[in-house]
Amino acid sequence: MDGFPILSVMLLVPLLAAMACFLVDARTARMVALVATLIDFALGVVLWCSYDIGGAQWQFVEKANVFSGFSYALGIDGIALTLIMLTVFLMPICILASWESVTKRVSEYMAAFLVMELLMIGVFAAQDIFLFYIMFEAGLIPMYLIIGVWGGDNRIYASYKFFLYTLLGSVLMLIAIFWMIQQAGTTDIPTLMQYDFPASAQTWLWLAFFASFAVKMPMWPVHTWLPDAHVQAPTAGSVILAGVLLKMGGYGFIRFSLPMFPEASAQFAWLVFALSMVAVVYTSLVALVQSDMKKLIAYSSVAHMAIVTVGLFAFNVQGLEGAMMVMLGHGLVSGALFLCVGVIYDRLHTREINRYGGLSINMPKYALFFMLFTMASVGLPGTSNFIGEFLALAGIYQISTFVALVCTTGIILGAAYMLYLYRRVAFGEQKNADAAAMPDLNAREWAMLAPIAAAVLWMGVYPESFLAPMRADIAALDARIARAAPESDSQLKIGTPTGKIANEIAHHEEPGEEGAH
Amino acid sequence: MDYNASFALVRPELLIGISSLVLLLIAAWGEEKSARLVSWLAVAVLFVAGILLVPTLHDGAVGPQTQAFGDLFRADAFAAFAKALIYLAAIGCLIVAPTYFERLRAMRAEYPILVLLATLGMSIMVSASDFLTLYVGLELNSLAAYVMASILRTEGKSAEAGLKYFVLGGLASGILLYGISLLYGFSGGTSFTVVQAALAGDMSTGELFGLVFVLAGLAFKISAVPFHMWTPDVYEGAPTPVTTFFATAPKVAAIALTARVALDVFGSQADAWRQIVIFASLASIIVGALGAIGQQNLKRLLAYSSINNVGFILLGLAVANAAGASAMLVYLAIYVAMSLGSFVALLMLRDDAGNLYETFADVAGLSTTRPLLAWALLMLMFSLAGIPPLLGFWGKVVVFQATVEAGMVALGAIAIAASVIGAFYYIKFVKVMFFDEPAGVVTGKSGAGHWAILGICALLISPLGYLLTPSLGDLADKAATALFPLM
Amino acid sequence: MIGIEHYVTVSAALFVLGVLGIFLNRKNVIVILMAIELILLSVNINLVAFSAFMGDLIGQIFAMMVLTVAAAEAAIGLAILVIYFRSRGTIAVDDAHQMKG
Amino acid sequence: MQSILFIVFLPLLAAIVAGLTNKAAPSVFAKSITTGALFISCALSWPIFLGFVGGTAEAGVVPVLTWVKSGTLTFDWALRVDTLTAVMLVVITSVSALVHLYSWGYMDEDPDQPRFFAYLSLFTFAMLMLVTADNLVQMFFGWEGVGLASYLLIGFWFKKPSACAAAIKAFVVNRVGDLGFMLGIFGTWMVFQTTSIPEILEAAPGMTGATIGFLGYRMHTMDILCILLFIGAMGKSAQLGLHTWLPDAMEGPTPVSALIHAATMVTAGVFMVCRLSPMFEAAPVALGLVTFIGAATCFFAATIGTTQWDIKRVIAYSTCSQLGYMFFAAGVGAYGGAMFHLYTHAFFKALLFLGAGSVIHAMHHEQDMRYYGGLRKHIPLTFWAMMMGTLAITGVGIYDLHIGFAGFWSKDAIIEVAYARGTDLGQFAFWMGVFAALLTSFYSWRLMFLTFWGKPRWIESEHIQHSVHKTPEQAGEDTTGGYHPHESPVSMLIPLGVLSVGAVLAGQVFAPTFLDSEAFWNGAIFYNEGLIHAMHGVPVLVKYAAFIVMVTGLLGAYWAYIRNTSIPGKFVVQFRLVHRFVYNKWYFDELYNVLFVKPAFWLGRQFWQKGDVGTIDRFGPNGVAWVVAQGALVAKKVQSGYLYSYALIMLLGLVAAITWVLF
Amino acid sequence: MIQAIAFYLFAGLMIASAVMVIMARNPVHSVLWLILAFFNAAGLMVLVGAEFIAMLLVIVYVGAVAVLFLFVVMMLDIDFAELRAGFIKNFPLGMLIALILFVELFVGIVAWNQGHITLGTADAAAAATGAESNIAAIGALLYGRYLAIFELAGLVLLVAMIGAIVLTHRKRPDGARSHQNITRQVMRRPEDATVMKQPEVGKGVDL
Repeated sequence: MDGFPILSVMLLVPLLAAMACFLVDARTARMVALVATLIDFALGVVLWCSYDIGGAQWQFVEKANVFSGFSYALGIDGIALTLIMLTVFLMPICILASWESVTKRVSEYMAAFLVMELLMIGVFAAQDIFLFYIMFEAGLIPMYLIIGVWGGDNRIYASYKFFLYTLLGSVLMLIAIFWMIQQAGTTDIPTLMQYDFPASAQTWLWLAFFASFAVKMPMWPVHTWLPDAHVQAPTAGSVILAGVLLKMGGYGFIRFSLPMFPEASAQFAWLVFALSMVAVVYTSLVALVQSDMKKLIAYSSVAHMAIVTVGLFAFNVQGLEGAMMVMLGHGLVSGALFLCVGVIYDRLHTREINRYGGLSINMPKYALFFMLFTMASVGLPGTSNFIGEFLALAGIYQISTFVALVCTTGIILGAAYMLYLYRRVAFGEQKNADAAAMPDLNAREWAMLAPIAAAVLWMGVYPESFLAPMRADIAALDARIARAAPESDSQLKIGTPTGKIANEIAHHEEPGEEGAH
Repeated sequence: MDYNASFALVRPELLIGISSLVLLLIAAWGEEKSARLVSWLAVAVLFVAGILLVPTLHDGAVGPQTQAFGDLFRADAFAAFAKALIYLAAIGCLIVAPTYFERLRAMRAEYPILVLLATLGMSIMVSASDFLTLYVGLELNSLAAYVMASILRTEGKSAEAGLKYFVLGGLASGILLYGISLLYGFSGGTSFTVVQAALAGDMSTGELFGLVFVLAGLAFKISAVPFHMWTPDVYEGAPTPVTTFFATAPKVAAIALTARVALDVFGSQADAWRQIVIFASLASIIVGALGAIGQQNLKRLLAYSSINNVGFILLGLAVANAAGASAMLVYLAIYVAMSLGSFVALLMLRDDAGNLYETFADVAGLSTTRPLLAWALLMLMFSLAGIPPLLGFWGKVVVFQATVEAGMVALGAIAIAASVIGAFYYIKFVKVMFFDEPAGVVTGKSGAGHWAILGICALLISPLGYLLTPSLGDLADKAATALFPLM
Repeated sequence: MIGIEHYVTVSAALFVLGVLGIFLNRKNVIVILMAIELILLSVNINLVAFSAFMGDLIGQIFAMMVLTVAAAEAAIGLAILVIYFRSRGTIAVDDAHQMKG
Repeated sequence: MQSILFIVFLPLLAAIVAGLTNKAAPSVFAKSITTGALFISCALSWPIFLGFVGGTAEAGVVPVLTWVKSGTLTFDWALRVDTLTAVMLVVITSVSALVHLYSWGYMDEDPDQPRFFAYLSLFTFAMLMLVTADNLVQMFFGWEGVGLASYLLIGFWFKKPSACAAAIKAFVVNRVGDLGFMLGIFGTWMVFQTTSIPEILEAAPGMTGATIGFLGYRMHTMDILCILLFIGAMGKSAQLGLHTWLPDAMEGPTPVSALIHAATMVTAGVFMVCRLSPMFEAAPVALGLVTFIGAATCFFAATIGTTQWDIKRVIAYSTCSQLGYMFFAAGVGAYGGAMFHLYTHAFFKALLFLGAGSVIHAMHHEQDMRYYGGLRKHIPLTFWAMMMGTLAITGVGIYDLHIGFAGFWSKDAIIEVAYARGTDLGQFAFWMGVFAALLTSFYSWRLMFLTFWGKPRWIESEHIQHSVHKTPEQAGEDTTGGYHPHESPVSMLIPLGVLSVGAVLAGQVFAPTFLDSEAFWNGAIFYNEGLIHAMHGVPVLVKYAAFIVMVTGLLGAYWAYIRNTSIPGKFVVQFRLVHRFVYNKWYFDELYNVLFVKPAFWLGRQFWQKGDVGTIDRFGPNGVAWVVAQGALVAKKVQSGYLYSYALIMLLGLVAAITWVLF
Repeated sequence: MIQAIAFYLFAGLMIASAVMVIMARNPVHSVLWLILAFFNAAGLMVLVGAEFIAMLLVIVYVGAVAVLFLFVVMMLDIDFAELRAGFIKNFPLGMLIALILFVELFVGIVAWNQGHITLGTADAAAAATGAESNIAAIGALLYGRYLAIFELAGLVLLVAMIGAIVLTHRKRPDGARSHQNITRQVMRRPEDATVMKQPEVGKGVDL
């Protein structure tokens, strides 16, 4: 692979395909999009296979000074690799999901998605902070169109909210970026990651970045764009939104906030914790009372992403790796859940939970997949989300037992709202004749859901495949931020062992000794 | 005084001036029939004039050898950069004009000549190094502009636009002149060099007032808040090709002139005017954004948009250093491409009979009826909003970068947050074109000239435009250096 | 003795009057044009006075240019006024608000 | 040792095959493949167990696959086999195999049999993963896996709203326990830097003096860790507070109740405490809590059991109560006793459930004992099986002769050891245990008498009415309504028979091994030599206490339900408040409903409507939008179109600028 | 002394005229007041020795501009009485701001240094030499150093010309006056132009 600009090619393929889509009719556009995303996926697999675990931190580096003030610099580490894999994996599925449900302006739709893919890969692969920002922001345009043109009834409000909310979040980051470039004298992300900004400046730099990433994540209380956007977006849009776009926020934290401003990160860890704790409880409860499937899953995303943030700011390896795993797992699972919603939405054209019921009877295969993804979302061991949540919570437990306790309640509430959803959709009597007449999954839908199911289980049973590439990078990050790590509230103090067992039967023991400990 | 050397320095202006006289003769001879011919000849003249600028621009000409006619005129790289933009914008406006006026049976051969003379005025403005030159150039431009605004004399709106432009323009030039008179009196001359030297030390209140009056007069020209009030009305009322012209070339000229006056003449007293410029900048950003939100008329919307953009450009001015000036110029160049493209696109909103449409209701669902046009407009709108990867973003980047590098972080943060308000109406434009049901009125075809200009503008502001950023930045840097010869 | 101060004061007063004429007048555009002429006159007085008291001639050259431009401006202003009157049938300032908002 | 791989993974394989083919193949395919797999597992398990009984087997670990390596937090897939595992292996595989077989008959008419069998096998796999876990996280995997299977099986008849509700309740309440378990794992790992159970147990005694912060309080490290872990056990084993899901879980098919909610899954908590016994021994406070909760549950569940009419619910509360025995046995240090009771309980409780299932099967899915009566003659084989079970659970046996049914051996040992522990809590547990034994005897016999003795009261049952198409009026004197209960098919009777043998003999055969043999346990659990000695040395009256109360209970039941059937009614009238309190299960469900469920929904709605919509959106995006819109209106107004106002504003700007620079 | 009197006379009259320009009810009066203001301004200029500019002012303004104003005022034929209404509406605010402006200008420029203005040092190259007359000095400067500006001023006037013509010049509709078809006039016959009708009594003519 030496010298072959694989990352550029991965960017180029969707770009060319997007252009091609404009020139061809709807049927061909679908095929073009599918083929292009599959090619990108294949390239992604090649990328993954040729990624040298334990090798250089930044691999597949490309750099060209074709712009003023910044450069076209690409390169990935293990963290970016896994997220790129998530992207290229989900993209063909998104195209498939839109195969029949999108009938108007197909060419433009496919082009928008392909551009989206380009930008998402670009975000993760960018090694220049401007390039990153450009890719990061540019995603607003296709997503705005996807929601606005192909969205639901209230799409205008949702698309505006999405656009302006996230834009407002990220412009402040831009100002911070300027300052950093001026201070450090470079736009090179790896260099910036090693640069020690003065602690006083870190505070506001961190806040500026936080504004952007918190909205993107989204963290409570700047999460309200997400339910609207999700509900109104077409299925594939929701998948990409939940699957990849939200991860950009987490990626931002792990790539920028933590390594570049470790002190500020520690300083504001309480803020992140507080917001995350609120988010876990609050949004889970809100999810519980939703009657719109997509909204429910959207709120659940907020709760899950809160686990990511606590993991990230746990300042230890478990937290970081857990956060990454939650991001990957959530990307798959929430995407899959949106696909599940899409499957029945395509048939009945409603997201109203009460219109369904008893789908296990007429759609057993669907019910099986739905159950799998529900359980994965709940964080059942053996599925992808468990690994992440477990590690992230284990990480945060080391810092704060209280935060860990509150965030772990998420597993209870998560079970409650997800199972409640599942019960109302798949269980119970068949209330509506039209819902009862819906056919089970067809081959296309199988092809969408089965790969995700496989990936979810793979990630749950053998997460080593995903942990291994990022291990060194996480370790490096951990080493960098260790100096600022907040103090644990556990503070284990080893005393002298008593040498006794609890139920020792001593001859001279007084009754009632039990209570004296 | 070496006239030969001076003439060599003002070759573009000479060319334009003489050509305009010649073309006037042709127009007088050929009457209306010659209108198209005169238009194309004017385009050719401007093109050649633009080519004449290349050496200056390329060499980054600066210093005494750029001074012509004593010290009345300075043909340095900064002026050349602005002139290049002005000529290009004027060319664009000339190309789209005939179709527009012919439909109204109002095409006159004098129009291109007025454009030429206005361009000449702007040329002189940006090259001025004496307040006298400045004033005459400015008036040459303004007088031509007043006429152009009201050239559709039978239409009430056009006449009203001309009237408002004229009266407020007159007031503004009065203010400017009063300021110049004060500066003259208190510094002992009208030459920039003299005034600059006089201002270098302590400043008397007379000079201070002169400075404020001059800046206020110029603020009118660049339509910075609170001297912007004429802009929406004039933009709406003036014939669209004229509006296109107003939104591009004079804006460049006025901004370049303002930059020269503020940075060169008043450069040593930056602290005195910086606060005012900052206020004008933020106010322009906010008022431009707020004003645009309620608009139904697209020309009016773009007028507010130009006010908004001027706010960002003024940020670069507020920085008051070479980087800021360079950022202004880069922004200006990108702004010209965006603005030209947008107005040309508006000119393409026509039905089969050739009637033009210019409200939101008319462009509803444009993406289904005229997809290519709609996509071009989409790019332009997102670019104006400063969303990457379109080039409009880069303009904002350089400006904000300059702001932050100068330590004005809070200003940058406020301005950039305010820019989000502006995004609202740009995406509304996109929303109307893409999300709404087609209104179906825009059905007509457009000429190759329109497509060519729109295409070039769209290409420039597309991500491919980033490939130009090194050379654009380089040129802008050279130009900016001309304002700061000491650095 | 009459010094430059006096001239400047008179000029300032004239300037203010001109400005006042522009926005105090709501009904008649012609008077607005005349108010602009007043402003230019005040500038001219300033220029000439400065020129004379400083002993150089630039101010007077400048004043000439101002005069020239003022004449040109008056011509164009009145031309615009005429076509405005033709299309509207009035020169009332209040009526010139077809475009607003 | 490698056979453990087959034991564990065969059920999984069978579950996957059966589940994926589902209705594509005849249901007999799924049934055969799962049942076959389970019998093979069972057959492979017994040799292992007997090997440990005979002392020939060695504990060992079979590694399977890397799982997670994250810094110092690493855990792999590995199967650990030692005595404790072996005990659980035979319990699980045997009961599971029998339940599979039983389900052939019981579920014969159900259209979704492949799914059912797949779930059963999946459950078995998860349970096996739990008991073979070498580290806490794998245990948690099994823990959650059985939870999933339990959820699926409770909700098997998903059309019934009550079944769905029960399924969710089971899962969510278990999750509450899991919260504690997870935090316990985190804490354990943080303290010991490993999740490997053997390593933890080895290091545990060294931590007895250590303290740690938790939620801002400073506590003994081992206490807090064990309490957290025990919360997990409470959830899974339906201990007081987290027990509410278990009775509702009876919505599942009866074989499921037998397998999951009697014999295996619910005992996971006990298993866990025993597995981690060295850790708990280092945590006196936690053990005190275990004892207390166990004893309280034991008593509390038994009281409720005496008042319920649903045959399965009676047995369910009985299970709950018996689990209480196991816990307080563990709490006072008699882990062997706890495990022994678990072992015997598996047999007789599965037997009771399967017997109840047989009754229900015979009575056309009627579960209310008030509509039973006189079934002795109609389904004699079932009657005898139930009788064996009842004799076992009530602990019939004679101490001096060293003879008795299974329950006699294990339960009496627990009661004795609680007394022998000699602490206040031990005393409390002892009295609770004795009293619960009385109630156990009473409700067990009540069940027997109501079901098998007396006159048929079948016609009152709606199920029967449906079957015979008669109303009670039409039936007149004939209280059977002309309904003829039929004995269950052979596939159901065989498990009953096998389990009956177990119920009768398990105690007799294995008591010495489980209770007294340190060699047998071989370090798999904490063996408290002194305690066993003390147990054998308790006063005679203590030894007979259980027997006496057993007889008392029997007599009481006989008196109230055979001799003078009006007594229960009178009792209810007399002690209306007490009865209502007990009959309504101490109002736990209502309490939780008021405390948690309703507030959760209320809060959710509040957060959504008042929080997200009413506050965040209103003052956030929409508020900003409103402000901007107002600003736009102002801007529009200012742009009045009038020349003079424009000029005025320009002048204002000028004056403002001048003023600014002047001052 | 006489100089002071003259100054105050001219200045006072000029200010008063200016006030009347903007206050006069009739625009014709305004124009006349404007002319008076210009005359007085010219007087002021003469006082400081700028006689050429003063003459120019009179010639250009009074001779051309003011007359142009008068011409337009007359031509437009407007009912001026009606146009005066509403004058007073903005008066207080306008006056206040104007007053502030004046006070600031006065204070800032004139009164800042105890009423003494320090002028800049004159540009030596443009300094008036005592030997020449004012006109000669201006001429030398205008055709020498400021030649380019002078030429430009020509262009400004050209623009004004073009502008005025473009805006106001109207082509007469065909046949209004210039297109006289003599042949047609000559060929016209009475038969084509007149119709004989003989209406019955009591009935109208059907045209």
